[in-house]
Amino acid sequence: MSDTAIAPKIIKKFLYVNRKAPYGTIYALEALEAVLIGAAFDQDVSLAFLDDGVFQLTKGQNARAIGMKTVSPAFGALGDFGVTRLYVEAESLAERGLTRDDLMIITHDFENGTTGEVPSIIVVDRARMSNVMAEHDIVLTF
Amino acid sequence: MLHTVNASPFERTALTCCLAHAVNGDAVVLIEDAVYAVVKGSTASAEIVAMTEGVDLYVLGPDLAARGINRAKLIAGITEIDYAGFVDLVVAHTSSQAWL
Amino acid sequence: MTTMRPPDAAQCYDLNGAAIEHDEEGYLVDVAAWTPELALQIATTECLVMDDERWDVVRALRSYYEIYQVAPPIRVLVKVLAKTLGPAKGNSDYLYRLFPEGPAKQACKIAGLPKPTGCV
Amino acid sequence: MQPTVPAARIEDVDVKISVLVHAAPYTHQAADTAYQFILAAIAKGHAITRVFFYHDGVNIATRLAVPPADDRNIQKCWSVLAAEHGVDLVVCIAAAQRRGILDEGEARRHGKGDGAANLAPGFRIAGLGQLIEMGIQSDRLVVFGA
Amino acid sequence: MAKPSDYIINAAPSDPLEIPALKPGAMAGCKPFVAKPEVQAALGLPGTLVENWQAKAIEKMGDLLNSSRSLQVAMDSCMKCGACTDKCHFFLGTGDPKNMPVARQDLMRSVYRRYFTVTGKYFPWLVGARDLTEDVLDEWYTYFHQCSQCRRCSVYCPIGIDTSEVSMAARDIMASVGRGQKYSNEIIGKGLKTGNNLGLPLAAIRSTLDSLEEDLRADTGVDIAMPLDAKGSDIMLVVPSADLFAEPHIQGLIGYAKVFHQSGLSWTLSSYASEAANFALFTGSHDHMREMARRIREAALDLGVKRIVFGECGHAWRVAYNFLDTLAGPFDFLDQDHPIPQHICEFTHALIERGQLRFDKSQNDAYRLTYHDSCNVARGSRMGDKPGGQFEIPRALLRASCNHFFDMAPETIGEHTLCCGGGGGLLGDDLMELRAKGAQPRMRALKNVAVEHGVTHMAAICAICKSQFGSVLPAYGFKRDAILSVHQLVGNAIVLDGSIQARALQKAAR
Amino acid sequence: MVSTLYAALFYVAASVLMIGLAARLRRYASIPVPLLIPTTPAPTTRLGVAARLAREVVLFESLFKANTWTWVFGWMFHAALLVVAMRHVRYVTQPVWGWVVLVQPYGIAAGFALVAGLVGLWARRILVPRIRYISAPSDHLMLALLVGLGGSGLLMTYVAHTDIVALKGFTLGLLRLEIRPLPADPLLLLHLALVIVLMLIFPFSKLLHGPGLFFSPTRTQVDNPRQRRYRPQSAARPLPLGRTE
Repeated sequence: MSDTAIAPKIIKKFLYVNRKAPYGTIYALEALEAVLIGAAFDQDVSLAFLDDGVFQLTKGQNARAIGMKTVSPAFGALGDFGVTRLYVEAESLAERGLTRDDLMIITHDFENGTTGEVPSIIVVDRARMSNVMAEHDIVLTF
Repeated sequence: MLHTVNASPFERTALTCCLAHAVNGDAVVLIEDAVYAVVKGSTASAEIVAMTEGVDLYVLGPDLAARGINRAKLIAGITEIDYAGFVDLVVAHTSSQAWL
Repeated sequence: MTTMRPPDAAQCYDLNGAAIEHDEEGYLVDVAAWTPELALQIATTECLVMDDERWDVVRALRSYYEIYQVAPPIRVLVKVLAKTLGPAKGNSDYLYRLFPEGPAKQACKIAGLPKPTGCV
Repeated sequence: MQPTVPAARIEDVDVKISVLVHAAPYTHQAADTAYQFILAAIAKGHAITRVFFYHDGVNIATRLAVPPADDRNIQKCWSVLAAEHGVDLVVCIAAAQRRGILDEGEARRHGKGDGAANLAPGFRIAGLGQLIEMGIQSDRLVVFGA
Repeated sequence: MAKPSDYIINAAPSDPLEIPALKPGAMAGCKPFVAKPEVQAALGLPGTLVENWQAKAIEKMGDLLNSSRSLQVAMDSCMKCGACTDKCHFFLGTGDPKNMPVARQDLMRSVYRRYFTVTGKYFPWLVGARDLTEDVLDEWYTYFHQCSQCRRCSVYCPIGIDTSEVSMAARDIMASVGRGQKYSNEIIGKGLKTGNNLGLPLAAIRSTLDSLEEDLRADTGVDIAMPLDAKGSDIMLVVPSADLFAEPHIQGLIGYAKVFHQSGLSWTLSSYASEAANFALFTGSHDHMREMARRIREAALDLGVKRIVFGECGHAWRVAYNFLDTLAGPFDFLDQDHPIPQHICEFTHALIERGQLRFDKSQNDAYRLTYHDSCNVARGSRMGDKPGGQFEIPRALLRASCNHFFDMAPETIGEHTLCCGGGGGLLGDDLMELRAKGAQPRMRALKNVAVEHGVTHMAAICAICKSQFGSVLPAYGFKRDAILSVHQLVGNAIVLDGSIQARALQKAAR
Repeated sequence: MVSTLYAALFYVAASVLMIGLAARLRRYASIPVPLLIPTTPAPTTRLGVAARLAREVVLFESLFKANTWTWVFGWMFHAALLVVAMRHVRYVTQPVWGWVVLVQPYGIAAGFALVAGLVGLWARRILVPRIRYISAPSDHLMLALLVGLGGSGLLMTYVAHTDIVALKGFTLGLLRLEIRPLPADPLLLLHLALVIVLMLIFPFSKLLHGPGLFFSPTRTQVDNPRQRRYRPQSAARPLPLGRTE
């Protein structure tokens, strides 16, 4: 992409906040597109999932019957792009009757891909989520 | 951090979620349909009254005027701002987050 | 455009609840209905912000209209502005910068004057 | 209206601000709020690094909209903003393609025929990289959406 | 309202006459505002679509077929040879096949066949005959208002069918059943009421003229009068009201005044007949056309002038040259030793021929010029004694007053000239898309001479051309003020006796 | 039987052609031209207009300006048609006039040129999208009719000869209001039937473009309004002179 040629010196912390469920609206899909591009810029990229956004990560999604593309498998590839932190809010899961086990297993290679895989999903409580948000330079909401 | 909320609290949970995540020193600006939240005596206003100490709450005056919300109806402790004030708030906080 | 609204359906600006009729292109039907608040509203539809410089032009247009019951030729407007505001503001490029779609038409619309029609 | 300006905690006087717009014009107020916000920011002497249009926000960039005469013409307002203040208006290429917003190059590339291009003046179509870039280059990023 | 630049996408140098691919329906949505009841009423026309409008329209069509030979011949004689198909600038600019002249005529011809021919009555499918339905009326309204009546197609038709005659008839029919066009009808109404299209009252005209006199005195050091309603003058000048209002038109008026001043003849404008343009030519109403012409006759009688001279206005000149005598003659009270009426270009040209005007061409050295032949002058009138004088004389004026003159490609000038895209009553902002696209061939031709000869400006002698180009030039990468009046250039270069310029030249010579 | 039928048809067709055409021309002549509308630059004298019309009729001047290919095919067809028509004069003159004899060899070549011109025009009508767009079924049928005429004529010349002596007897008979036997060759009958159709539709179809040219004001008017007053019938209505306000 030609417009990626920018001054690479600055590295900012980008947080992509996902608060919407997949399929019903396009936000989840187009947010993911933006995440992948952001990662390609060598920026420090994290994702946050709260409220209905946690539904984006549930297991067993299959959108074939509604004629759409299933979004969730793409999260599995995030590790390859260096996106290794997917913060999920515990309260949001609980409110929706979900547990950590309902979520997909998403991992990334441990340093240089030598010794096995590390889970990417980090379940945090609400207070910690507030801190995560405050820690980032850019908060992009979709 | 500056939070913006733009949806009516009676339609969406954005305001509730936002307030749940706002911490001491944060500011929240209510814009567009979110300004309905600041009318005295509504169920939504209770939430606002109960919100974290140390969070400043602002409401966009032009959006109030457009919706015919009289200043007298505003719950106490809310600051009314115009677009210029909104800009100042954005500048005053190192980051902002929109609760859509 | 023409089919959407029958020609007899009035189109109006809403000024604090009062309906002020305008034509298909947004020009006031009744010149007397103009107020500065209305000018602000018309300027909004034109995507223009009414700063002092634009107000100067609108005022000049209205005072010419009050005398002659017609919009002034650009050349005359320019001359009036040059006399009152100085030569920097008395040229048509300046007017086109303020009113990109043509000072005669766009400024007249905001000033509440009828649209100059003909080969202009 | 006598708006109260918030307590001054403002360190910077001219800050670089960028704006992300997500929502469709007319359907949602976001495009209007963003526009008013930017006008106010410019009036205060801040620089607008870029405005990025994403999701349904790309629909703001069509030149084919013909709103009634007594309504604001949102597309035109943005075009004027670009012309008068040199604001960089970028429409996301992926989102635009989905929603049928094309510039001349895109129209030709996809064989949509002459005259199919509908990107309004002042806008340009570019990749999502421009969103990231504006995040990096600006001091503040504000999101307006639905 | 949209700007022309909203519509222009391709402005690269290219063949002005390049034939586009057919884009059926491309311009189907582009139609002008419909005249409101009060506008219609002022012209004695029904305000809204009348009951049994079909029958009324067909009846009106029958009347026109019985009173206009050109229409009857046009309806019968087209053999669909296709010669005209690539000649309309609106087709070249839009690709909409209904903008091919023959297809435009066919909108009416199909109805004519249905109601007025045996074949169409019994075998409509065979000859493409159609009932006059509301949809057909809508199509008429759309596409007969996408014809600028420039007559370019009539040059190439082997039978000499003139689409402008058909579109005038169609507009006349539509207006008569209550579907009038706002722009033209509003202007005609204003012209009939106030004497000019802009509705300028006497005081406003006088004040503008005063202001111009003041400027002229400052610029030249000479007192140049701008007389209005001066009885007993030698000449009555009739100008398009745009010459009293718009840029660059008003610059042309200044030029006329300088020429008259130097000629030594007395002249005047009339506040009663303060309009040369006759928009009734566009709507096809001979009654309205006659009424506007009558004002000119009355004014000339009233002011007791000996001659009538017309300012720079294309269709005004067509009406004046061809129709004035038929509509409002005889002009036996005027001086018969001069052409009746006379064009300002002819007047200036005659003075040049007699050596009565002195020019300092260097005054126009900032311009590298080309000339746009306006369609109604080129194909609907004449200047001078010989056919083609309408091409020679304006160019002679430009060559006399400018050092740098270059013509555009020969297939785009003279009798082949391309319409500016705003003629025929289409100059309203509601048709901006059409205007911007219709200007494309001319703009391409201009771009080519700009590249080849460094042309910077284009001169014209038509008020519509000047306004239209002022609007659309920026969309093609030119400056808004790249369009000039011919008499603006004449006026710039003319050296008036006793003027500051004359004294400076004298000093330089010594 | 066939002879009687064809003779009857010829009389009917000839009447329709003559009466129809005369009515049409009379109508054209009677419709006023309210204003002067020559397409300029135009001749300033009647003689000049005659020359302009002559150039249009003989050379198709305007069409030449418009489109080379249409002009080539159109002119070829019309010129050939003229020669072919001249050749056919031998069927109605006895003894055959001298110039008609001279024209005979050219007539045959013209027959080919005629069909070639028609095929060219038809090809354009089918292949050029602009012209395809403006074509109605009748436009194709008209070409089919003419190609049929030319083709059947050529076939009679080269493939299936007919008894031209008998044919001439028939045509001369028609002129004298006598019915003489017509050779019953299918090709000849077809050829004649097409001629009859052509005569019948001429006054009601676009074939009127021929006479139309002579009534087309843009080509027939003189550009002299400042030298001669133009007062058409329709302008006879008195002018509402005198100020109304």
